Amino acid sequence: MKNIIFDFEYLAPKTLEEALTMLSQYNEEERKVIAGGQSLLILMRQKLITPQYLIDIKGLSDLEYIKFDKKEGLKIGALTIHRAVELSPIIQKEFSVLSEMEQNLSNVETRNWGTIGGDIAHADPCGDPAVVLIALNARLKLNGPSGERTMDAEDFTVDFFETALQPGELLTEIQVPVLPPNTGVKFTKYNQISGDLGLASVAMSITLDKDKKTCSDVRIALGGVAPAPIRAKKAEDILKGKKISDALLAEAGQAASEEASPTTDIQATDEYRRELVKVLVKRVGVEALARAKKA
Amino acid sequence: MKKQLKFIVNGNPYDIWIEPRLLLVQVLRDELRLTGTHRGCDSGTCCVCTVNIDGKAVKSCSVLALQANGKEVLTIEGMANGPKLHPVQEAFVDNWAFQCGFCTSGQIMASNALLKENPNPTREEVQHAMDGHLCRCTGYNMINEAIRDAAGRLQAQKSEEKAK
Amino acid sequence: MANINYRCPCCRKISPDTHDLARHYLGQTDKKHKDWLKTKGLSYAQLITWQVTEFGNKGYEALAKVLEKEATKVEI
Amino acid sequence: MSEYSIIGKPTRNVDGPAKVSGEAIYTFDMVLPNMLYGKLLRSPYPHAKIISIDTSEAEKLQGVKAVITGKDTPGGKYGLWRRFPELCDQTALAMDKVRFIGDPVAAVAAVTAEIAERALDLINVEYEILPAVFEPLEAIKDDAPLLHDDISNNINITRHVEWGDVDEAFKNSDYVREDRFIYGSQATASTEVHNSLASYDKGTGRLTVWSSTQSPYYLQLGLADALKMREGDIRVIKPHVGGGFGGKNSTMPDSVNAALLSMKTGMPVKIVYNREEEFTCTEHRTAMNLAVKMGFKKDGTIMAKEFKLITDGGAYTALGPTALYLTGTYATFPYNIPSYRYDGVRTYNNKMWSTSVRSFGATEAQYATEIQLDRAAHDLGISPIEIRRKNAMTPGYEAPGQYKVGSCGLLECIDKVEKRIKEKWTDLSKDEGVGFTTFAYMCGGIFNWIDTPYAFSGAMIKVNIDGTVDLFTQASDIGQGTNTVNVMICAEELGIGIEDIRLHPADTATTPVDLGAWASRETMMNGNAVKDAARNVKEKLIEIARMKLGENIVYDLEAKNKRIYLAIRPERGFSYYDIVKDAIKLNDGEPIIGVGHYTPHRKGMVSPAWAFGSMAVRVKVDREIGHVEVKDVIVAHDCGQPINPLGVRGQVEGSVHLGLGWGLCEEQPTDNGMVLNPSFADYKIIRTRDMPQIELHEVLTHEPEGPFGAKESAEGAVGPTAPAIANAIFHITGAEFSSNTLKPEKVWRAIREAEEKAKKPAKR
Repeated sequence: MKNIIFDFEYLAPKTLEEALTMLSQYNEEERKVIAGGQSLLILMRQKLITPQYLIDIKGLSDLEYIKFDKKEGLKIGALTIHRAVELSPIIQKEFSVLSEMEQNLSNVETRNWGTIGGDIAHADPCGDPAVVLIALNARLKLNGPSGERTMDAEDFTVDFFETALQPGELLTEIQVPVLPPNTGVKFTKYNQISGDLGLASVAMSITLDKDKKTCSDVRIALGGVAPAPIRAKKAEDILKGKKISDALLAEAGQAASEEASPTTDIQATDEYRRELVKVLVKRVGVEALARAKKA
Repeated sequence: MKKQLKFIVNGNPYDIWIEPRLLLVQVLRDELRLTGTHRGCDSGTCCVCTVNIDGKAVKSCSVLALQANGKEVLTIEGMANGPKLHPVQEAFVDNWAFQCGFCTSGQIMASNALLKENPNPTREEVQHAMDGHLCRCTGYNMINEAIRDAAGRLQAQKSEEKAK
Repeated sequence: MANINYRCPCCRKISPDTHDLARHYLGQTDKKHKDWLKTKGLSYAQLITWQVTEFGNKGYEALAKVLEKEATKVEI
Repeated sequence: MSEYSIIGKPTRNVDGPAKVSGEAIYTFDMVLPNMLYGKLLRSPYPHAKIISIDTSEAEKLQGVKAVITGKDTPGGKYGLWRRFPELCDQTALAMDKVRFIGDPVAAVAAVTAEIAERALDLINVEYEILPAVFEPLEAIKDDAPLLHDDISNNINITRHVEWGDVDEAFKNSDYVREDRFIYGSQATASTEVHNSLASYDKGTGRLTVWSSTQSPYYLQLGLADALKMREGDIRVIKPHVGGGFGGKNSTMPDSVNAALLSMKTGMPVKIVYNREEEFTCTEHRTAMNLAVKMGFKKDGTIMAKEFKLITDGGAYTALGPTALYLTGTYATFPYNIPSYRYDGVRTYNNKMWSTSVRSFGATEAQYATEIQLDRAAHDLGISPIEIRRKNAMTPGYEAPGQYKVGSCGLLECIDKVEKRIKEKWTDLSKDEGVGFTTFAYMCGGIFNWIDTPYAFSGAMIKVNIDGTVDLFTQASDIGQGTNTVNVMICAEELGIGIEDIRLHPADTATTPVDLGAWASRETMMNGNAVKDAARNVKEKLIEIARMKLGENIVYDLEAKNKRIYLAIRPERGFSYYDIVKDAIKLNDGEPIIGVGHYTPHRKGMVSPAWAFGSMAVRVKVDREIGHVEVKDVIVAHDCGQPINPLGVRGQVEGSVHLGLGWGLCEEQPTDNGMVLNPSFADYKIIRTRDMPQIELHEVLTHEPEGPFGAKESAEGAVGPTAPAIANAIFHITGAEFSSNTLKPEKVWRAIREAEEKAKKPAKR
């Protein structure tokens, strides 16, 4: 069995400030931050990542929280474990799509230790939380040497396993605005094996106008079909301002599949992944619409 | 440089110094000689090494040992009550819920955590909770039945204790 | 009454008919057997490929035809 | 027939308490004092000449105790087809060249596994890269690069079987169809990786090896050949084994090199593979190209079958020829085939060698047979069930010169499943359908390629003064429940309780030879040996009881329920425990030892008995994305007399799981000889959420050759699973498949193709 066979210095800051100081002490190449480590430890075992300093922030309990307020919306500390997001009653009530996404994220063992912030910062294009958060129009709070800033979740992942984090910055909080009235959100991913990473995933948020007929706003996010999660803006444009029908959703699915830029690997071809996008957008749209009508 | 690890395993306090690179599973198996926890993969995708940390099922290959500092770890060796098997273990034997037995420790530890959260799970709930566990032998159905059988045994045990 | 048998041109195997001898022959993978085929303008690869990818006994039949001419006949 | 007191009753696994409490020791768990950790340096090239190996830097690393290369080994050649020396083509480490990515070239022993691994990076090997070949049909071409100097055209072995007048029968057929199939390989994916611990005794020159193996005996022989030692000087012990599935029959580099390193250092050495090595460098199911032709009468009666097979053998022989042989045999099961022609060839190429995975030969043959039968039935306008019923094997069936069937409950199995389909699956939606298949499986192989002079299986029993029994057998319980079966058989035959028996399994130094766990042979062969040994003891005890009852008694005595008594007057008899005491006392303290063995003589060429069954699956297809959901499975199974119904169910369920994997998601794609998915993240295995429920019906027959009438139950149900699914998809969507691993994309494409075909008018 593979173990980590190189030595490193282990640093366990007790506060965010301490962590940020440590981050600034070492350059990007020599240090690595570990939260739940569900992906990182595997990469270290495979010698793909070999830091000299490992900064363990898993113990920063200050960053482990779920807060909700009718005005400010939802705030999730970056070190909140997946399982807490999944089981949170307030999330189940106000943002059930997040809880549903978590239910099918890997397995319960991973969700019991892995953190939602770690997942997002790992920036796997197949990661589920980022896709849902983009559909939810979420923002991410980053803390760094020059203080704190926020950015759209949509802009956070820039390429395969690459983020917009600047040297010395840490992802600290996920902020999800309150859903506008008459909004329905749905997420789905497809793979042959339950609980596996998705070959393709789609999250869609549909907001209907007052009469619940016309689509006043829509956000469609795709996962696993580009170097980073993306928004299918052309597909959104097809639905925006229209009365959504099955035919229109099919058209949006077609547009989204053209916006995707999937690759071929041993699991599936790019052609099939596009087909998945086409079908999943249609299916997710039907459910998001039904939810919007019920909302 | 070695670091101090203080934690509780199966109710016993440990205070040891270890290399930071060690995974929890290495410390359990190699340092503490608790070899009942097995290992099946190098990718965190088989759940064979599952233990309980503070009552939750966690993969011991995907946790740095130092991250378990201050935690309570339960392994398969801590399940039985002296010479008496735990009801989950009994149910696994009675239902032929293992064959080669190599993934069994992980299956039982996950079942233990599941039944604490959900004392009376349905077939589907068990499937969902045990989904990460790779078993090459059984086809899973007999494990599922054992877990639900164990649920009944635990409830019976509880009501017995209450009656006392 | 004596029967006519055929001796493999490369080893001591004796078969009652050339078809059977061809079966034996293609079962041998050593250089000697293969090289003899070359001298008769046959390809071992071709014969085997016929036999295992096409229906019928095409490989055996092609070789049997040559063996009929080339193999030493033995009376038993 | 008298009621059994133990056989046929659901019985807890004798290894159960140890396995659920973490106390069961696997080789993986073993550590010996002063033990070193070994690692193998593997070739990065599929085919290359070794110019030089420089180990000096590695040797200098602190903590490294030994580094060995091919020239440090005795160079002994070994292989599983030991009867044919040219097929023993493996050595401990590469001698002059490497033949696949992963071929071991050097081995290191160090005080920790980490140091051993670091040392690997310090070994400098200079290679001269040779042209490589990967595809079977390319490999046999005259100008293909050769893997083994003395083997022309990379042809490992060929096989031809023929009976009846095939060409004439095709002429007389009303309907003939030809189909071609290509299969990929399947990993065994045991949860316990290959690992071995070797300890060389410097004083006696003897070697002890603990290994995760399916056959301690084969390993003992393989080590003897590789190390050029006497087999009796090598002791192989099989602790608990975390799964084998066909991948742990052969002698693998872990055990040979652990032994060599231990012999060099004088310290115990353990080698544990990692999961990547497990996926890339251990044995997997044989990939194949098949061509199948069948001729039928209008009413569906099979007239003739022709079967052509090329297998993708990889770099070495191992058990590969057996896969070739068995596929050709299983292509005739479980139907009456009046004329048959089979040609097969196994080819070498520059990939890891392929051999056996659970139900090898049967899975591959049945996929083609069962799919072809459904297509034929469809064209002939006969139901899938009817065409199978019409051609089903019956008791006493004989394939000329090949095999003979004893008991056979196939027709009963077909009836049972048909009845349950009608009762259970009454309202199928338009996306749902049923696939129906039948199957047969052997009860151990008769062919003696290992060339053993021993019985196929032996057993020994020692009876203690208090009547407790020590049972010694080399049968390999790798999870299938053989230990429990053997204890049950021993208890039944001796008329004692399971709690009276202590089992000592699978140690070549203390147990008589058994060939190991493959081809579902343990219940049939070791079960018979154990029964024979118990009978041997029983006869000794009955003799004493007869003496005590009086000289005039000529009636039969029985041993049952811990008593030995007159069969016609059960009240006249003695306690078993008293008789044991008397027997030892009366014989002046002579120990009571019983021995037994089983050797299948004159039982055909393949197997002494055959198990049968039929299966139906209810499948739902998502036509838009090609997702296949197997909702339900019904199996009727004739395993003769089930010894332990719990174990039988476990084996059938596990078989279905493996069959689902081969059929739906498991594959090992390669690129220039490199396996592309060597992890559980990328190699997809069915998890519990996607596992259907299985309704199992035992159809009871009595197999005269089996212990208490028992037959196989460990592998048969693998084979029918995948074709049942493919057939169901065919019935729902019209999609046809010529390969296994029906991943959603493949299904999606096949459905689109079928739709296109349906649109076009049929050409005549």
